[in-house]
Amino acid sequence: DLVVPNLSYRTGPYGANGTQYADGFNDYFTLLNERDGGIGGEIIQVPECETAYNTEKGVECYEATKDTGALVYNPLSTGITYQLIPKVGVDKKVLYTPGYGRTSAKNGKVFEWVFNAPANYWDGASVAIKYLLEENGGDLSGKKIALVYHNSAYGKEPIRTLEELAAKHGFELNAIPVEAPGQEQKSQWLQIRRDKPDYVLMWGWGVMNQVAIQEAANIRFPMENFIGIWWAGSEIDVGPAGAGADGYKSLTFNGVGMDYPLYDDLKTHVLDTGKASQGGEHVGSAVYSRGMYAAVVIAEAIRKAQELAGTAQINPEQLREGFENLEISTERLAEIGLPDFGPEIALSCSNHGGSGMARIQQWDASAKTWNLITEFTEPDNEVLDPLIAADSEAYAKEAGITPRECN
Amino acid sequence: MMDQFFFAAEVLANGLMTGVMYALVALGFVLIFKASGVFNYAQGVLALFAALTLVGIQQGQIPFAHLINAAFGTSLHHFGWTVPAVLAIALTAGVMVALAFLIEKLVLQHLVGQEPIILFMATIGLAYFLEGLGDVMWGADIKTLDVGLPQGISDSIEGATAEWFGYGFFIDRLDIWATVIAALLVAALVAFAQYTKQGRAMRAVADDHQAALSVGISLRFIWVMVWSIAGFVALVAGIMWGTKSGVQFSLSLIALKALPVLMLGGFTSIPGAIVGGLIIGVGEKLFEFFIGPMVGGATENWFAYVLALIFLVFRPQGLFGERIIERV
Amino acid sequence: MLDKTEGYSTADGRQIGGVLMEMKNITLRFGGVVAIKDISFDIRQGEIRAIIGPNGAGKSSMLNVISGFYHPQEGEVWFKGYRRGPMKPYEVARLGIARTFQNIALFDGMSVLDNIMTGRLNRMKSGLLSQALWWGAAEREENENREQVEKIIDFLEIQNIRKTPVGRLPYGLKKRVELARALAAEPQILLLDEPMAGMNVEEKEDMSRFILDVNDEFGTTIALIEHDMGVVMDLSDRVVVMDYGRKIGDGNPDEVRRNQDVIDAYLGVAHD
Amino acid sequence: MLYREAGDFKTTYRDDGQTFPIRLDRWGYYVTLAVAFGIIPFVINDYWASAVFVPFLIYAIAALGLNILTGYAGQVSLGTGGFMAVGAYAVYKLMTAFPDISIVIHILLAGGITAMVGVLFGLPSLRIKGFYLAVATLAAQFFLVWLFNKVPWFYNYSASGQITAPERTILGQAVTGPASTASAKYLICLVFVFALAWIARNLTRGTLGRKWMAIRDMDIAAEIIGVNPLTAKLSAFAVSSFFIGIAGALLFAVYLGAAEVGEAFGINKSFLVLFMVIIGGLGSIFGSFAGAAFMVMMPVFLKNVLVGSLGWPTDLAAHIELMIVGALIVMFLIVEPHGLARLWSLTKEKLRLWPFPH
Amino acid sequence: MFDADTPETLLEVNNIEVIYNHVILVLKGVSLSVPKGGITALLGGNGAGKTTTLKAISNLLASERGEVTKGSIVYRGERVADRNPAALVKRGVIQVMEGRHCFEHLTVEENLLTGAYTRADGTAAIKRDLEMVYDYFPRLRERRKSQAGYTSGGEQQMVAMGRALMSRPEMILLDEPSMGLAPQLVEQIFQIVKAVNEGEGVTFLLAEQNTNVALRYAHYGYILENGRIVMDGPAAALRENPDVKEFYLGMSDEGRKSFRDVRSYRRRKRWLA
Ligand SMILES: Nc1ncnc2c1ncn2[C@@H]1O[C@H](COP(=O)(O)OP(=O)(O)OP(=O)(O)O)[C@@H](O)[C@H]1O
Ligand SMILES: Nc1ncnc2c1ncn2[C@@H]1O[C@H](COP(=O)(O)OP(=O)(O)OP(=O)(O)O)[C@@H](O)[C@H]1O
Ligand SMILES: [Mg+2]
Ligand SMILES: [Mg+2]
Repeated sequence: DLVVPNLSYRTGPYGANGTQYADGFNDYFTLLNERDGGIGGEIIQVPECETAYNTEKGVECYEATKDTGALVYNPLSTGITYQLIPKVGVDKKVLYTPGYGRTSAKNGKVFEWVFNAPANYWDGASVAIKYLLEENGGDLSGKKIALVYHNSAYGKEPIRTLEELAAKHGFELNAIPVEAPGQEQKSQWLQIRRDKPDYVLMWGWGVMNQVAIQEAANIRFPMENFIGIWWAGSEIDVGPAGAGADGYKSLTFNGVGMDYPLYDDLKTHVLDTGKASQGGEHVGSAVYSRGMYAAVVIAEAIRKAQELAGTAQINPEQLREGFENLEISTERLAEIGLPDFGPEIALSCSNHGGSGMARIQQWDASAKTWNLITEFTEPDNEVLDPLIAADSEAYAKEAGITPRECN
Repeated sequence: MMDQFFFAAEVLANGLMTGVMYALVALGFVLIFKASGVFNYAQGVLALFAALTLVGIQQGQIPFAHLINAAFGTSLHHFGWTVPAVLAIALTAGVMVALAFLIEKLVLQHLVGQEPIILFMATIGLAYFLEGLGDVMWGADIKTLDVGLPQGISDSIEGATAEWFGYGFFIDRLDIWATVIAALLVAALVAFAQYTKQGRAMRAVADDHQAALSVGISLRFIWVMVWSIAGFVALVAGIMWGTKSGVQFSLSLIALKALPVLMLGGFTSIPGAIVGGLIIGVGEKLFEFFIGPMVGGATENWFAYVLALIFLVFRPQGLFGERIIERV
Repeated sequence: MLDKTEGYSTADGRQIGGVLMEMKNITLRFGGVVAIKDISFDIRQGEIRAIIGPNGAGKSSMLNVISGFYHPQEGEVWFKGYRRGPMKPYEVARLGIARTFQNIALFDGMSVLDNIMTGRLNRMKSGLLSQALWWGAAEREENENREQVEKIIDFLEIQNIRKTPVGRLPYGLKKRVELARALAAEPQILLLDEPMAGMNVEEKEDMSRFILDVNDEFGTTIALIEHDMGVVMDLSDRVVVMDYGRKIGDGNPDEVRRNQDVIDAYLGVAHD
Repeated sequence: MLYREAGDFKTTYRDDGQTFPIRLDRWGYYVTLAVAFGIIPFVINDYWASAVFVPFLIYAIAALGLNILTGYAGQVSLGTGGFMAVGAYAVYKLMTAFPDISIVIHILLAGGITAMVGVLFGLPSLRIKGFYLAVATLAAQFFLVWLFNKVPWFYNYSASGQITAPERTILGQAVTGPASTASAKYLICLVFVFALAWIARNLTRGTLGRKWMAIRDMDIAAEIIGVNPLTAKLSAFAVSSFFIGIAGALLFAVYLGAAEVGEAFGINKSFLVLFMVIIGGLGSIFGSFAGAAFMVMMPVFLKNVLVGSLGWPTDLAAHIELMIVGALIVMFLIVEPHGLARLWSLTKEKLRLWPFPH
Repeated sequence: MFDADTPETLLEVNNIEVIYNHVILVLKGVSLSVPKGGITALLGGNGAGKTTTLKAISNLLASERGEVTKGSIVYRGERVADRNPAALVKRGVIQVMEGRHCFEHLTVEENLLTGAYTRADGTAAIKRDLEMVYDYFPRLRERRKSQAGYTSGGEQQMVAMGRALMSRPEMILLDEPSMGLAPQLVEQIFQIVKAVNEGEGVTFLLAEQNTNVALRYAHYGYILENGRIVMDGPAAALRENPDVKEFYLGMSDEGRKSFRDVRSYRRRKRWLA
């Protein structure tokens, strides 16, 4: 058996989001086990451990599971990720943090054990700006962009990138923090009403998203000029605002809806047999899909690792190799039953973050669906690469790591 | 220049409305504190629990579905009916009374005469319990609450102000409703506490449990009554906040916004809760709006407390709180 | 330079010294309530001075003025020939004024011993570090003061309850512990607010004995409020009588006993 | 003889002031020490260290600190999380600014810095009392968290505002950073706990402790018998914050290794430590330990039982765990409002009377 | 009206034992009976257990972590243990607690009104009784609007008494009513007790340290020492008992002795060891 612990959170302030993610993650592995008998003949065990989005509990979960043969961790929390980064280096476990965590972990030379493909926050910021550039015929100069962010490590992540991009493209950035949990945002949105930015970006999580979208509707901010990061792009986020949320956009790096062949398999093997995590209530939601996508990538890395190692029963080191040589092509995705579900991924020793491609989805309030409105777009690596290099070097220095050579 | 003025006025107006929303939560605290000297930390959770129950009843959710499913392998979730809002509110109020009864029976009764801090801790324990119970009963999903309260910007106010001042004020209709309801609640509660026999008994209980017992006031009755009222106030707060941001865990954290309100208004004063709410609402909004951007923003959490603290240094019992009797 | 005037000698032959403390035209108001109205009197070195009067007359308030807890709107307090400026209660305590309270004010969470030790706090000077490490001054001081406290414990015959938390004690013993705490400070003036309330005769006798012994053996000046006329008349050297915040009588017990105002306002019947 | 003081006569005041007047207690204490220093370090593994022992020891320090303030001096504080953050950020800045100086000194300095901040936020206690003070201390909690989140200097301008503890060694053993071993972490915490508990004991049995308790039990009377409330309260804030600062420093540097202020030192931390103090017993050193042990171990225990043994779904287990924790807290308060420490001493009292019921 | 010869028993305390905190045994088998319409005094030194007895009767021990572990208390044929304190007040037993226990933040008048909490006979009657209490204690009328917390000790005692009277009880348990009162007032309080007892037939059980006054007004007395009843009898007989005279009334053969003289001897005779 192969062990892939699921450090989930189904309670606490972010429990509603965490639940859906964890369900998607579980269900995909259940599907593999049920349909294919695991990967390469090895059943995948997904022991779940509740972290409540709390770093101490996260660490406890990690320690409790790490000696059970765990291969890879995906804690869905930037805070817990920061705790685990130094630990996985010592314990030799893979840490996979798609779309969250420490951005500069993209640099595989410094962060040997950490992977954050297909995209990270800086990619997200850059893709959003790129989208806006396109909307504006390639010119953002003189425009005002506000960033409404969760006042935490997570929310602060994009600021540096956006500042660089502002300098490059000549727009004006105004960062507005919202104290967690973000139940009350009147003054922030009145500021936005006063400053009249052309666009608003949002790095939010939990209730903050819902309130922000509602407040934006209240001040009649045009929803189509309001773009959230992928963590601010789920059905729960737009729900309370009702019709007011129509037209709201968000980034995503995975497909939405249930129009994928894989869901047929999922239905036959998991849903209908009653094996779905939590009764399958959330199947097909945006966050569920993202959890499932994380499982897909991990499963693919396991396959690759088995292939390279020549054995089905791999260890974390071999899985790491698998990740570093991971390639998920368009064809492969289609084969899995998820055509065009995610960007192509090709990782290497030095690149642990993939291409960083993401796309934009838009909420249709009457149909209650997310629609994909752009193709996968590449970030502006010209800006990002130096930032990543600088940040990872700083970390290497602080932690006393000598970056390894990659060839 | 004029614009700045209007913005300030708008922030002020919105601050007042927010303050009312805070006050709604603070009111529940005040009631219980007045009646039992208990600093009821669970008030926020009570609001969450009330809102969860309301939504659950309204949408015909099966309580404890998840637990039953886990135990028996079933996959229940809804009864398949929906309950009209008014009826659901009435039923929820009933649940809150039952809850008050249970709390008295299982917790308070056994803690008669204990020090305030012990009672305070007990309410935190209660908060944990209710938080877990709410989740187990109704699930941890985010739920949308709609009891038919209007939401969104009031067009008539915007129109009217635009006509008068050339600047349309944005006021949320939900906030207007909250203000009206809060005003009614406060008036009713003040009258109750000050001029009725039960109100007097309630204040007597707060002063001295034993003496209250000795003159024949039934602590149980008073407590069940007060907790029921507080449960009802929590329900109102839960409806308002739940309509605004969906019913979910963070709703319980509004208790933390009510605390500075309470401190400023005085723990024992019902009007204080409103006045405190207004001052805090306006203060934190204006500060965040004008000073916030200079210091990096997100000041609201601490500013409310610091503001209250400054008031307290001059009036240690809050604006309207009862004088702290110091005698030897 | 204590004596403003020479002292006097009492009936049983004790020599009373000069004026130790003098209250001059004290007026104390709480909002509309006038608790003390223009009262003057003095307390002499070594005497037992009683303050009596009906309930609500302002007796306790007067003690509170003396111990610096209330600050009178008008009037002056003179101590040892100096005018006392506005002082915080703890500064007053350091001058050598200790007291007991009408509604017992012991520290309920502490043992009898610790309560009494608090009376000696102002004599203990060891620094934070020494205390933290329990080394040198701290330990030495603790043991020295403990010895003094044990003497008081012996004196008041409360050895057997030394380690009991005071919350558990019956009323009468609490009063005794309070007295012990006040004595531990080795005060120059001891203020007692109804030390014998709630006691039966036997206990009052004990208490009287303690008060007399303190006065005698340590030469402590005592001001006491009491409603038991037997006690007041037997123990005190001079008595101030208050009514509605005013002073209506001042003199030795015999004079007071016969004062018609006092009889009307307070005693009801002439006490024998 | 079990549990008898009789036959244990004290001949000096010094003996009488002993910490463990009963022989059996004294032995228990020595045995505990022997196990803690002599056995556990050799058998401890990562899981036990990070799930149980290290957090227990660190929270015991915090609980001792809060107990000094709340249990001994009677000033209820909900600012513990904020003060722990001060300790954490202080030690982070010191560690990164002076890498060559011993981490022990850094931790002590961090305690000292926290003490100063504590005194500052303790000033309102001179006017404000009871729950008003408790709520007022939340001002410290929220302000400090905001400050550390907002001012980049505190987190050395890192992109996300997270702080990460670099590796530091004592006698060649890494005690912070990823390479530190379970027993090294455990031992450094244990040493601090031991020393601080001893200091707490000394302070609370002497003059200062009596001043604190006097202020706690009746502040007016205390002032009238000569306790200066200013120095008494502020010294309580200082000492308490010193302890809490050290706990914060250890929590960050030794236990977590990386921290984000709002998450690691939020209001929940304040409540958690207050819980420990109350469940354990206000005004009791032993209670601080008992409370910390209870609050650290119970969730772990429940989780292991509910998920590990009974195999419940994690979310259900987590929700029910909340209910159980809540119910247990209420139950404990009902059974013995004065905490585990009192429960223990009552048991001893009964033992002493044994076999006679009264 | 009290008929001393064939009294109807209102309250029976049978051999009760009270333990605090599960360990401290305070009452060790106390029995007493209170006749209807009488004034019964419970005397005894500090810590004898008077307060505890009264609290056991009015069922207030629970909030002090005390419990009656043996024996029974029967009021009008009902065991009080089955009733909560509030119900007992409704049934006519009210206690004036030691140490006054006023509601500090309520005004004097509001304090008095809480006494009428259990009454259902209309505001007019309550108003009348309020006037009655003010007539008994004119000082309270003057201070009716002040917060009770700011009144003097004696005033608070009056409030507590008045509050009990307001409930129109059948039986009043008085715990040290004279404590801290001026001599005139002590007499007055007992006069009131007597008046209420005779005029309205209210039964009193009072715990007192002031043995002298208590025995002058009571019909019957019990002496409690160390948690046991050591003596009981009609008040007049107790007053004449030489031991009572010496220890409780402070009289020696030559009449009252001066407190100044007590220091010359140390008497430590105790009733029981
Ligand atoms: N802090 C205060 N605020 C308001 N009024 C006060 C205060 N302290 C005392 N008083 C009032 O002042 C008057 C005198 O009170 P004080 O306590 O001095 O009386 P007393 O002579 O000691 O009476 P007793 O013998 O009953 O104890 C009382 O009417 C009391 O209500
Ligand atoms: N809550 C309590 N916990 C523990 N012991 C108590 C408690 N209350 C009273 N006691 C003890 O019970 C005994 C009897 O106390 P009680 O108050 O009944 O005496 P009393 O006769 O009323 O004395 P007093 O005349 O001093 O009021 C005392 O020894 C006291 O220490
Ligand atoms: Mg007085
Ligand atoms: Mg008594």
